[in-house]
Amino acid sequence: MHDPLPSQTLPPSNEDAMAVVTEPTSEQAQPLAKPEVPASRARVRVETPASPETAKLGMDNVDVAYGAKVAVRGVTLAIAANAVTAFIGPSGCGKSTVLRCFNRMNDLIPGARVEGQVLFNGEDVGGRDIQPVDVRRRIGMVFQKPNPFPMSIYENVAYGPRRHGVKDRRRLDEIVEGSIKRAALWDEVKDDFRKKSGLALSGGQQQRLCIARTLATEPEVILMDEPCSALDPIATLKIEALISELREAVTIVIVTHNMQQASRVSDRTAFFTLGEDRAGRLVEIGETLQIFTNPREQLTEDYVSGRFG
Amino acid sequence: MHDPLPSQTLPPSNEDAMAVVTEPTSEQAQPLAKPEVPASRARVRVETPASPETAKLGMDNVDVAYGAKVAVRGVTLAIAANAVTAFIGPSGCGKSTVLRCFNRMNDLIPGARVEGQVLFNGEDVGGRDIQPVDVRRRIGMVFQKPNPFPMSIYENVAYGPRRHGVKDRRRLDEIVEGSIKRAALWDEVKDDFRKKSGLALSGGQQQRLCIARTLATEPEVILMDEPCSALDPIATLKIEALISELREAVTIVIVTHNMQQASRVSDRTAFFTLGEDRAGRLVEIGETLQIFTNPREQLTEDYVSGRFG
Amino acid sequence: MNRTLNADRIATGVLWAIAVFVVAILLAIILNFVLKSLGTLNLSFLFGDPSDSAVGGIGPLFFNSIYLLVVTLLITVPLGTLGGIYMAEYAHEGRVTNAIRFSQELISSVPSIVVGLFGLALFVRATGGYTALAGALALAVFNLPLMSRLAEQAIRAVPDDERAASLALGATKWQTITRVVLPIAIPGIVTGIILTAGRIFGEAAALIFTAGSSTPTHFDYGYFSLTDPRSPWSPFHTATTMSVYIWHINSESILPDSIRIAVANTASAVLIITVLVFNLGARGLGRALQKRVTGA
Amino acid sequence: MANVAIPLGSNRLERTRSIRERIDIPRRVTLIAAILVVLVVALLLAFIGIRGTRMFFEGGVPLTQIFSATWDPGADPGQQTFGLLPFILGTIGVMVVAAIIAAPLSIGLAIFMSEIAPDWARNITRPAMEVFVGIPSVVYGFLGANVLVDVLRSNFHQQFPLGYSWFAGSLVLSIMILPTITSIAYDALITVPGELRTGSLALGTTRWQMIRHILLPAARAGLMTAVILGMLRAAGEALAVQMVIGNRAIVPTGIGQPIITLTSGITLDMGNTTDNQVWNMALWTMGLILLLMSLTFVFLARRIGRRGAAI
Amino acid sequence: GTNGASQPPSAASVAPAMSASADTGASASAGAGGSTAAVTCATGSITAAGSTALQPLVDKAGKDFVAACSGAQIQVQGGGSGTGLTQVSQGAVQIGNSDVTAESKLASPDASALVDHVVAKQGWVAVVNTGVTGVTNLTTQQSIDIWTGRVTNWKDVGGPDVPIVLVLRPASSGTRSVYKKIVLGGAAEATGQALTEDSNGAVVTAVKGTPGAISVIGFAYYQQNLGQVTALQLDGVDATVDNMKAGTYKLAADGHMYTKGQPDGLTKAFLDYMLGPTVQGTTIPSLNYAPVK
Ligand SMILES: Nc1ncnc2c1ncn2[C@@H]1O[C@H](COP(=O)(O)OP(=O)(O)OP(=O)(O)O)[C@@H](O)[C@H]1O
Ligand SMILES: Nc1ncnc2c1ncn2[C@@H]1O[C@H](COP(=O)(O)OP(=O)(O)OP(=O)(O)O)[C@@H](O)[C@H]1O
Ligand SMILES: [Mg+2]
Ligand SMILES: [Mg+2]
Repeated sequence: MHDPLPSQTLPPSNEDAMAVVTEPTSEQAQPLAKPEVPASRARVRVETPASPETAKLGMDNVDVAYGAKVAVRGVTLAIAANAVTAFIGPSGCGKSTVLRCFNRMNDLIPGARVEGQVLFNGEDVGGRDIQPVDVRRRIGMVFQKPNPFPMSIYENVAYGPRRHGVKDRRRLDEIVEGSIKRAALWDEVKDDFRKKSGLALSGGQQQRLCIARTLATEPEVILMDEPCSALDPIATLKIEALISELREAVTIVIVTHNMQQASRVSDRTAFFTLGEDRAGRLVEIGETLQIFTNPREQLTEDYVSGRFG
Repeated sequence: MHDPLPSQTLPPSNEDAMAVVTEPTSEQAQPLAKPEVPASRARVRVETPASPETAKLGMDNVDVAYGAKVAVRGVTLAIAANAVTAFIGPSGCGKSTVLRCFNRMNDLIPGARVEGQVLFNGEDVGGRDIQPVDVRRRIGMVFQKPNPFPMSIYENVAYGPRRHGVKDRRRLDEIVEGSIKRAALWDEVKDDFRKKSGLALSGGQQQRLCIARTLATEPEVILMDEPCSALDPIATLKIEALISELREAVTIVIVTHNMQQASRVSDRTAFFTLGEDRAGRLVEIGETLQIFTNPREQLTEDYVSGRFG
Repeated sequence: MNRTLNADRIATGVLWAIAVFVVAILLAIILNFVLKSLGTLNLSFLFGDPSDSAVGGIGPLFFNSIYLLVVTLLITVPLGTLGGIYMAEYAHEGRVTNAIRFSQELISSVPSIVVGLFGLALFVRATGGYTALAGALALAVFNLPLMSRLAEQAIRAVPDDERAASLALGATKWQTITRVVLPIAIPGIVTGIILTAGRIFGEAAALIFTAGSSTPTHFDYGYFSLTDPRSPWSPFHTATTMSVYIWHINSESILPDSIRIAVANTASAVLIITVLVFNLGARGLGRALQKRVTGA
Repeated sequence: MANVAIPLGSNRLERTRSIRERIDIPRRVTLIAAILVVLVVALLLAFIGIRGTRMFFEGGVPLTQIFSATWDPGADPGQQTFGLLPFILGTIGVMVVAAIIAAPLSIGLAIFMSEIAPDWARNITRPAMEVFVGIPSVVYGFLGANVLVDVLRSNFHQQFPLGYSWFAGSLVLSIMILPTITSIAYDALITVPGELRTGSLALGTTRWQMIRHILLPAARAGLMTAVILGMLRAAGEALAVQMVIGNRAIVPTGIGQPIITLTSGITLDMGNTTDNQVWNMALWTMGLILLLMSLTFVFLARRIGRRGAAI
Repeated sequence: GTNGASQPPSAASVAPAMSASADTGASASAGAGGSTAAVTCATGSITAAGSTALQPLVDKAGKDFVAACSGAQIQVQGGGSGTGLTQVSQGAVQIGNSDVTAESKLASPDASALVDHVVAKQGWVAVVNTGVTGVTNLTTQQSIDIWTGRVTNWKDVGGPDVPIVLVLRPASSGTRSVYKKIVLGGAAEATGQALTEDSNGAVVTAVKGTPGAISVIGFAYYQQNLGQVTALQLDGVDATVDNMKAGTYKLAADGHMYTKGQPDGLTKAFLDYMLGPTVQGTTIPSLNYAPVK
């Protein structure tokens, strides 16, 4: 079996950088303003977490199996806080599977087994006493296919807060309006978001509604599984801009098939592939620029240069 | 509504090329040998069909709607014979829809309506009295998800010929063996292809089995809808090599999300996108090299340079 | 936070409780009969002839139940499957389809006694008396819609890319249905058939007026004839089934009370066990066929 | 074997030739098989329609009389009254109470099977439902008459002085329709797209919150259909109920008292009357009313079902 | 007894013919179910349907007959007197069994087309729940009071202080109409307080289980449920076959087997057998019916 550790990228050059960028938001404020200039974005330095324990999210030698089938093997990685990390790799290499580990969505798949440590703020989310419900509230998720609830836009966004006990009407209104605004959906729905059904929106709007819905529960992390792959170019650009905005406040992990998208929106990139044993594995993770310009592994090179996938 | 004709690329430089390459097979023999060298492949000159009527496949101002939703609008294009044409474009822009028009697979989708002329060897395949069965026998299709029948490999391949009345055992054996060989699957299954179930193969093998199955009916055209998107790197390369081989004998249209793949395997490329009316449209079609190096349209430029999608 | 978690725990608990409760009821019913019939349930009861003075057996009635089941299925399986094919492969939403669906739902809600009288007026006259055939026809009235529903579901369950693959090879729709879709659907259909057998087995009201409600004497299985009502193999022989027999002896038989109850309980146990066996058998068979079809 | 490209325009596409190809025979054959059910129903409707109206035409009973509360068909010709109200109300009463008992259990069970049960539990509950369906109503009837009635009478003598009662009938029925409602409700639940479930859970809601606020609303139509079709099955059940409700032809007022239903009305007298007696015609009228009830319910179910699909 | 009056002329004329055949029947004989019986055989297949009260008798006789005559097939169905009469007059079955005369159920043209064969006398007995102690006899008047709901507690007829629960047969049933005619003199039962049960079996179950319950069942069924329920005298007369034969026990009626027109072939042979010595002499008493000769 392939040993995961070498794929963990911890360049010494970055160690000191950690000190420098203690308040990432301030330094990264203005580049976010114009995300449509990919070059500048990808070049921003983010702290490279020293280890899974100290990172916002981390994995230590994680295997995931669905029944007999091992989907991913020996994944060890660290996700930087307040940064966008992209997962890339050919279909079936386990990107979604890894993503689902962080908020324990794999619990919902019968026969799915996760081994090894999955860490959130250094805590093992798989821990006996940990409430998945709590993990999921603090680690939100956006799916490939927009999945608004069959209710009004307002109810969609208010759903999370309500379930978490927010009753006060005014408070709810604030949350809903705020979230819709943060999701850059306000202008398009402000007139009728109380009546209009979430299903009546276009695909791109639905996806932003789903993001708004997630934001309403004020998560620290948002996991996105190919959030744009069902959207048209314009909608895609809107979401990408949105992602860069949110980056200030939340940690984002995004799975994408589109390498240009990865290079545009992400600070760091993790590349997965299918091993000979037909199980997914992490090849390497590092600064997006480095992954796309001088990756450590030949496989990465081949993939980002589109030799396969 | 957007007028499709400007997007139809007919560079005068190519008119005469038609004469040059009457017997493409001979000229393209050796480059096919090593398809992993994309550059050489894409540069091969193929006849640019003068018009949909004279092309192997053609469309004249075709609209497709699913119920109320118009999926693609005003598509006019011509597909060159004995060449590989790639369809690229963001998800949902109608690539598969257009593809399904050629072999009338859209007939199977309730509420799907095709307007305008879809031409095969200059004949309108949509004609009242045309038998879809015959169209489909002569225009094969390979799907995104490998879908072998739950029968032995042999039966999978023999299925088509049997349905078309081939009874003689020896003849069938010939066809099956020949097709499996052409699909570059022979060495892997020759020992047990009579007993082994098609489902017992790996994803890549299954996909090649599906290609073999299609070849067994000796189609003039093979339509492939993202044939590699569910496969691992190695399997992908195998299929790509296979495609280039087949190119000698059959006309191939391949839908792909992977632009590098398009540039590697195709002679010509068609770029689709979603119009403002949320219906798919053809932006332009031309020599792959030209599409990727100096496209006519800004949109194409943006897309191939990965600005969106 | 904790409130919602507790609510979740409680709800989950309640739902589990419901499930356990319902299954417990079933077990209680089954056990009730099995225990009550421990003394009498044996082979001689299963295959012996009924007696009007002792416990005797239910051989002919068991035979009749099976016989009626087979005849009914002979009628409904082909028709039902064809109907299912139409509904799954050809039907578009429209008046005809609606009418068919409507009829299917309506029939399954028509009181069986009414169907019995319907049969008495039509089938009994047509088949010349209280006959197995008349009974089977009455049962078919119920079973046919059920059958085509099952076939339809099994056929719909076949993934579309199997169809697409076949059609894309230039196979005709009918070829696709017969060569690809049906083989894959068959495990589902077979399972369904056997599961409906339970209902056929249990039906009484519709049979009292069609297949007859008399306690038959000894059956001479050696005598084979398809026309002579005296042959147990003939569709024209009077075929009182187990469930009708249970009804009969409980209401009008002059067996001594103790014997009557013993027979009724044991016959009921036999019925329920048969249904159970059918069920488990159906699942096993379904799985086996599935294996053979997918070959993997 | 390698087929070199065909020159353009050569070997043209096949055209439809014979009529055989144009009239799609398999389609027609299967259609006929499917239509058969409609024919049977039509026949049934005609049969019962004719028999069920003879009471008014041949029997000369005024239509309004069926809404009278007195059922006295045995009296000497002239004084007979054929009030069907006790039967109609009895049927409705028994079936509604049965639904009230069965619906929560069934829907709970359906939720359990679709959302909560681990595989092993599902592998028990689903066959269990089918066995339930397979148990003959006669068997339920005798259990009811020999066990349930006694239990009610001896343990709840105040409420059920005789045991034979409306409630006993409903209880027996509720067990009989439990599998029906459960399986339809289960189908309704599993057709709710999984994205909605994950969508809710990913927001950190508990499973029960998801079920209550997403699943049930989304499946509402299907669940209502399930209950209605369950009631339908209840309305049509004959033997089992007849054995435990006491068959007292009065307008029901309390679930503790014996009442009568359309089906038991039919089973009691059908065998002992001859089809030229107005009495017998009245029984067929009961059958017709039952059928009309079924019709309306099926209509209702389909209505709701369609509206549900629209959501 | 009561039958002479209600005999249709057609039936009267048949009677001698039957007795004659019954005598000649002695010629062919065969062993049947242990008891050796004289049987005139005929081949074919007939169905007798109808009265559930007669069914046990006809069923038994039918089986013995078939056992003796290999070529014969006799199906005996229940379904109720009404069904029997309807079926026979429609020609759907060869014999229609009935507890009551055809005239009481069929329109005159249909009825007169049928030929009545009175094959046995059947008796009914009032039974009560075993908890009703101290009551052994009911006079006709007491019966009327109870059935019409004028008396609603056993203590009023010398029993324990237990409310009376009437368990009726369906109004259309032979049992109930016979009882109504013979005992109640046509008075209407208090259906509003009663339970109604479909069959002898169900009635026994109900009476057995319900304190204070009273109902009426056929002799045969009572004999099979001795101890389950308590039988009552009627006007001081025990409910026995002998008393019924003697005519002192009045709650009895003829068992009719109707044919459409004069019987022939197997039908005739079987009816002859029914009226022959074996059935009248052995089978009928053994099943607690009374012979008609
Ligand atoms: N619910 C599941 N049950 C069983 N196997 C699964 C399930 N989900 C994923 N798998 C398997 O696990 C492996 C990884 O799947 P996963 O979806 O994580 O890959 P991916 O990289 O997200 O693919 P894609 O890019 O197509 O989304 C695949 O082989 C897949 O077949
Ligand atoms: N069977 C169908 N019924 C209804 N709408 C459909 C159907 N198939 C496709 N569409 C719609 O038609 C449009 C084009 O779909 P199509 O699958 O052709 O795009 P595509 O380019 O193939 O997308 P992808 O790259 O994801 O395969 C989309 O908006 C899609 O929603
Ligand atoms: Mg994924
Ligand atoms: Mg597609």
